[in-house]
Amino acid sequence: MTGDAILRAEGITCRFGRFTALRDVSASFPRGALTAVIGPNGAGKSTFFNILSGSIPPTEGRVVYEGRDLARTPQHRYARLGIAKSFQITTVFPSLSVAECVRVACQALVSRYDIWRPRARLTALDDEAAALLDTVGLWDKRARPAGLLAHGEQRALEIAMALAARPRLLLLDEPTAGMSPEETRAMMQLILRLARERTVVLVEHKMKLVMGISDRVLVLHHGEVLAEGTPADIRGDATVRRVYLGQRDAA
Amino acid sequence: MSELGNRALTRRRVLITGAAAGAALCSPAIVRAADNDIRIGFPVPLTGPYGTEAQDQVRCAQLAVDQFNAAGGLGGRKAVLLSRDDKLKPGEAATRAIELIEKDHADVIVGSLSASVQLAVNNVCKQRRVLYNSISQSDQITAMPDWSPYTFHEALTPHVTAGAVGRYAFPRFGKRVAFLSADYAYGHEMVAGFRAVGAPLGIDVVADISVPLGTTDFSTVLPRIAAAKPDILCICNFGRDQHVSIKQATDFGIKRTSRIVVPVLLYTARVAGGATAFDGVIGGTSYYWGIEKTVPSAKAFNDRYRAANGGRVPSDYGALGYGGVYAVLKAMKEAGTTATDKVIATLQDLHYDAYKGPQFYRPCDHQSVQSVFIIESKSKDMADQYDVFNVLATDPPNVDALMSCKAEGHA
Amino acid sequence: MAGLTPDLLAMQVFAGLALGAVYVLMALGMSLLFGMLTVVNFAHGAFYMLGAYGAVALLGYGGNFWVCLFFIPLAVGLVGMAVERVLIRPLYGRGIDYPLLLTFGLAYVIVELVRIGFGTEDLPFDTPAALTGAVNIGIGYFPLYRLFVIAVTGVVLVGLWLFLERTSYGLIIRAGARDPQIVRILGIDVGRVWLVVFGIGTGLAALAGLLAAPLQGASPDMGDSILAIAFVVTVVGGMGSLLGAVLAGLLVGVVVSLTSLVAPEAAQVAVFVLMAVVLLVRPQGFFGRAGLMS
Amino acid sequence: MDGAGSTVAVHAARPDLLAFATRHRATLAAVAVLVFPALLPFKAVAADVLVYGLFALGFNLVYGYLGLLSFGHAALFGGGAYACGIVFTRFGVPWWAAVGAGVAGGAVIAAVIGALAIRTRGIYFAMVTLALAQCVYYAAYEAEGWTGGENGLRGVDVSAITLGPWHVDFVNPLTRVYVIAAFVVVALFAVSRVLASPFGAAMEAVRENEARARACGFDVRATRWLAFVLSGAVCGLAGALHALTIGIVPVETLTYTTSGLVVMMTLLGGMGTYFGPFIGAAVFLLLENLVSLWTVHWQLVVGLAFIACVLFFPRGVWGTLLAGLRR
Repeated sequence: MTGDAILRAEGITCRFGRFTALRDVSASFPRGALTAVIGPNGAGKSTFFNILSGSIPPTEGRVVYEGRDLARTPQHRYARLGIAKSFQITTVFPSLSVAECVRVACQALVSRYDIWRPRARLTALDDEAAALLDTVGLWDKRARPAGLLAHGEQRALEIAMALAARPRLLLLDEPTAGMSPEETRAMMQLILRLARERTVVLVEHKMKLVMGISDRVLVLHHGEVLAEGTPADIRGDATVRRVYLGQRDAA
Repeated sequence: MSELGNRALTRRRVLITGAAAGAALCSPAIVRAADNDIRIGFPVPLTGPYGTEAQDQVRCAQLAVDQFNAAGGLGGRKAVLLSRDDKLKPGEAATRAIELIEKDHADVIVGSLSASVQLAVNNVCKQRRVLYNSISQSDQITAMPDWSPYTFHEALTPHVTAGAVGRYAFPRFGKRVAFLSADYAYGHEMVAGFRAVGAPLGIDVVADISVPLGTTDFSTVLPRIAAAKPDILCICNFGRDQHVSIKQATDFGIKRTSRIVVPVLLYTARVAGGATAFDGVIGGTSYYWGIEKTVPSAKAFNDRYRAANGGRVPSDYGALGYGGVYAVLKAMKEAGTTATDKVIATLQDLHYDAYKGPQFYRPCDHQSVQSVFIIESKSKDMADQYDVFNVLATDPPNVDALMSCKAEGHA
Repeated sequence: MAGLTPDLLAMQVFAGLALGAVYVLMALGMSLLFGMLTVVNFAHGAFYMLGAYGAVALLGYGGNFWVCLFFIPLAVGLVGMAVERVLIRPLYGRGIDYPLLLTFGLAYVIVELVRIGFGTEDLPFDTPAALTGAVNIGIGYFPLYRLFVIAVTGVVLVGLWLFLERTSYGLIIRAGARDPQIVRILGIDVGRVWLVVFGIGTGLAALAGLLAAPLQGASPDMGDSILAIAFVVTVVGGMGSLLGAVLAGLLVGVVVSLTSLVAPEAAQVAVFVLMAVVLLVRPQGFFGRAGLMS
Repeated sequence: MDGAGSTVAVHAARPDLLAFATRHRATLAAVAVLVFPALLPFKAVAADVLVYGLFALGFNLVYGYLGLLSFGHAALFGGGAYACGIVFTRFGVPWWAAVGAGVAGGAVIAAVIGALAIRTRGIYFAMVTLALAQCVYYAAYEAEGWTGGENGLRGVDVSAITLGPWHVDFVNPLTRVYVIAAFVVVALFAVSRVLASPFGAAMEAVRENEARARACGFDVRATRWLAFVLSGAVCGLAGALHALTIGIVPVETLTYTTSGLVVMMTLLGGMGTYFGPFIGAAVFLLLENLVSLWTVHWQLVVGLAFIACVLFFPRGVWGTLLAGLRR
């Protein structure tokens, strides 16, 4: 399986001062699969996501993408390597229109420092943006300022912007956080569709949500890997149940 | 507690702040000139740290204008003073001067109160062939390449003032000399002036410290100066720098071992620094109202000023505003025209006694040759709040005291 | 040229610390306003100047220096509170630009009102009679008044420390300086805390100006040059950090003093070189939070 | 003539005059710049407005369009002025080459300051740029042989300019102001072009959300640096024109008050709007000049105007006007 992993985490340890967020976490993410990373609050999911997506460097260990160590890769190179992500906190370009947001995201692949030609002349970007807006169902709202969209729509927009990089690997950090049940269902459908064409890594707090759609599940607890396997394996895992049940009791 | 008058004044001021604020805003300073009036552009730093001097310059210049008009003007043509605020910034001054020449059609420009500003105004005037009479100190304005035939310099130069003070002080107070100067051309020129006159007198420079212009705390250099134990400390700066440095030097006990001398001892700096801090400080000046005891023209000028300004006396730099405008208007009257070439020719030969005794412009560089007064600040026996200096000596007008025409780069 | 003796070197360091004392007072207030209200107070220099002129006015009414020392910071602090309530309050939550522009305009207004009320000329300010003269401190003579300034700064520091550490108000302010969100979440009347903080900040500026008056007299634009230094000290120390303000203030004083020894012309620029170096190595200053106001 | 995000084809067109104005913002701004000096009796002030307007336009490139508050732009403006003045007075190059040197000077200083400061953000960026600009100021102050030190550089006197068959009198107020205006118009078109370019889109992305821009594949630091350099070129041009207008380069062009001035002008006009900086410069300078003719207490009036502006027109004069039109 590791031979066909698009992304591997090797012995990741991450410390903040005296606090250890992750301890020697290794995992591999198979190409073409939808892998969910789950765990209770404080398990280190977000830290793990930030390390996988290059936002923070690990204290020890390394992240390997398609056989390439990402340690020295600056963040802005990730998009061109085929890695895209959505953040836990929604990041769109609030005062640009929805269409402009996606268009500029598409533009990042083809033109970044051209200070002279009119950007309107890059007409291919319009078609590309239109297609992406169609995919996430925001075509009707294309003229609205992104900052005025509803929360769920902003998440969808963010995913459209991530897709603009034509990623082979899509990293999603709690994409349904703060969403209404309907919005959550729509988002899950979208993720499922996206996962058909590319590798998806999904960090999620709500265990139930991911069980139905994931190919594989990785459970983190207290900064360590607790379990790893198919949803069925995880569902049957006693330690996982204990951890999650304990959580639910506390909550 | 010598500044009681001042304090009382302050108290009254506090009471009328609000009223004054309104009144001050409602007093337009725009003077409209009629078509055939003689227009004198007068850019001075009405706001900023030298605002007090500048406003006094305007008062004095207006006095000269009024006097000229009262005497019939130039065949009936009246003179008007167009004063503008240059904010003590060369760029602002250049714009103001351009505006005065282009829009207000000034016949002549007089004014400015710092070396950099006068050089900026001079640059503007010389490019446009307009006569400029500068009333603040600089060695460079009378030297090439800044000087032009349109340039006149009514004020003293650092070379002359420092020379006069040096000639007075070095033989009397000792040969060990320390310099504390502000780090800009004017400061360096004053140090150079002292050194030039001191070298033949055999002075020994024990410290030469230059601090940034606008320094408000000298405590970091004064211990070093104290340690050098000079006989004379020459403080070569101007305005606020001067009274702050003298006060702090006094606080550090410099006066126990040394005499403090300054090339230009300012009336306003003395008032701001206080009698105690300035006690015994010796310096030069182009004018002090107290010379009226011996100089008749000064008496006449002071009286005219007192009459117009409620009994107050003119300040040193204020008086230069009078002298600068007086000379130009006198030349116009003698020439019978405002045509720049004729006025220049007349000024070159003009011998005048405006307010401080005889003066004339040296032909090669148009520098006004005039007397320098050596004064000492006192803290006792003061008749009133204006009586702050004793006049110790008068350095008479002397061409040899000036930097030579050749050294200035004139053919 | 006098040689560089150990005494002279010690004297330079001491002079630097004395100089830093006034910077500390300015920077403390500024850091509080920065850290807690995210107000970049361009009028801090104007409040400094108000301290000096307040004393000039009070002395004109027959007060003495010691009365001024107590009342003027209070009075100016009240002016500061009025300013906060009327002018600054509507701007909270609108980024750092607006308070910056407003206080810039406010500084113009305050300075000009003082010019109208007191005249444009610099006014004399006598050192209080009990504090005149210089005393031998072992390494040379040093003006008594400057020693007094150090002492007052020390007292203020201790007082401020006690206030911040030992009172519940202080606790809130400290928490707020670290993270304004927390205070809001805790449901405390942030408005009143901010009002008090503004009063303390401007009062400290006034105290600094009052203490500076016997050293340099009073002039309407005396706040201009110290404002730049206060910014530097605040930033070097780390915005919102009071300990940082103290250490950076003293450090800047010593840097100015030691630069004066070797290259006095560069004394001013040395401060900015120090800031550039510190920020390039440690972008949040000594004790600042990373990413603040970015 | 508004700026942010305007020329995107998929954008649903604004149906009115404003859309037209946005599309032709450079042309309209150019017309305004060309008409304005004719209306104003103060030609020297008009030239100042053009110069400072251009300076603010350059500053707005990083502040309004990139969200970077720089307190060191005096170094770019003054750097351009000195570069122009020094090559003109010391090497005797023709006036147009000196203007080119000014543009290059501003850009080079911006490249150096930008490379160092771009690592920091927020208020710290403001402070690093301030500190580095102070170092430039100090260097110019001390290099008296080249710059004239505190006295400033004198003798940047262009009396007549010849360009091919044309020969015009640069001392004549109206000609002078129109030569300046011609440069400003060129700069207006260039800046408009940059804003409408793909790089302009990258700047918007970086301003709007740094993390997302990076995730999209924009190198945030490189984008900022390039924008800073472009800003330096525009400000350098403004500085060079300033030097030619008044015939001197005063050292005050490099002081932090000059940096503060451009911030205030931009905020007054409306940050992030295309033409706002010009309006801000015009309002500021005209207010200051007219009021200072009327009373020595002009600072009181200007200060009160600032306060009123912040409280009642928080988007600046131009920004408020645009927002009103849009409603």
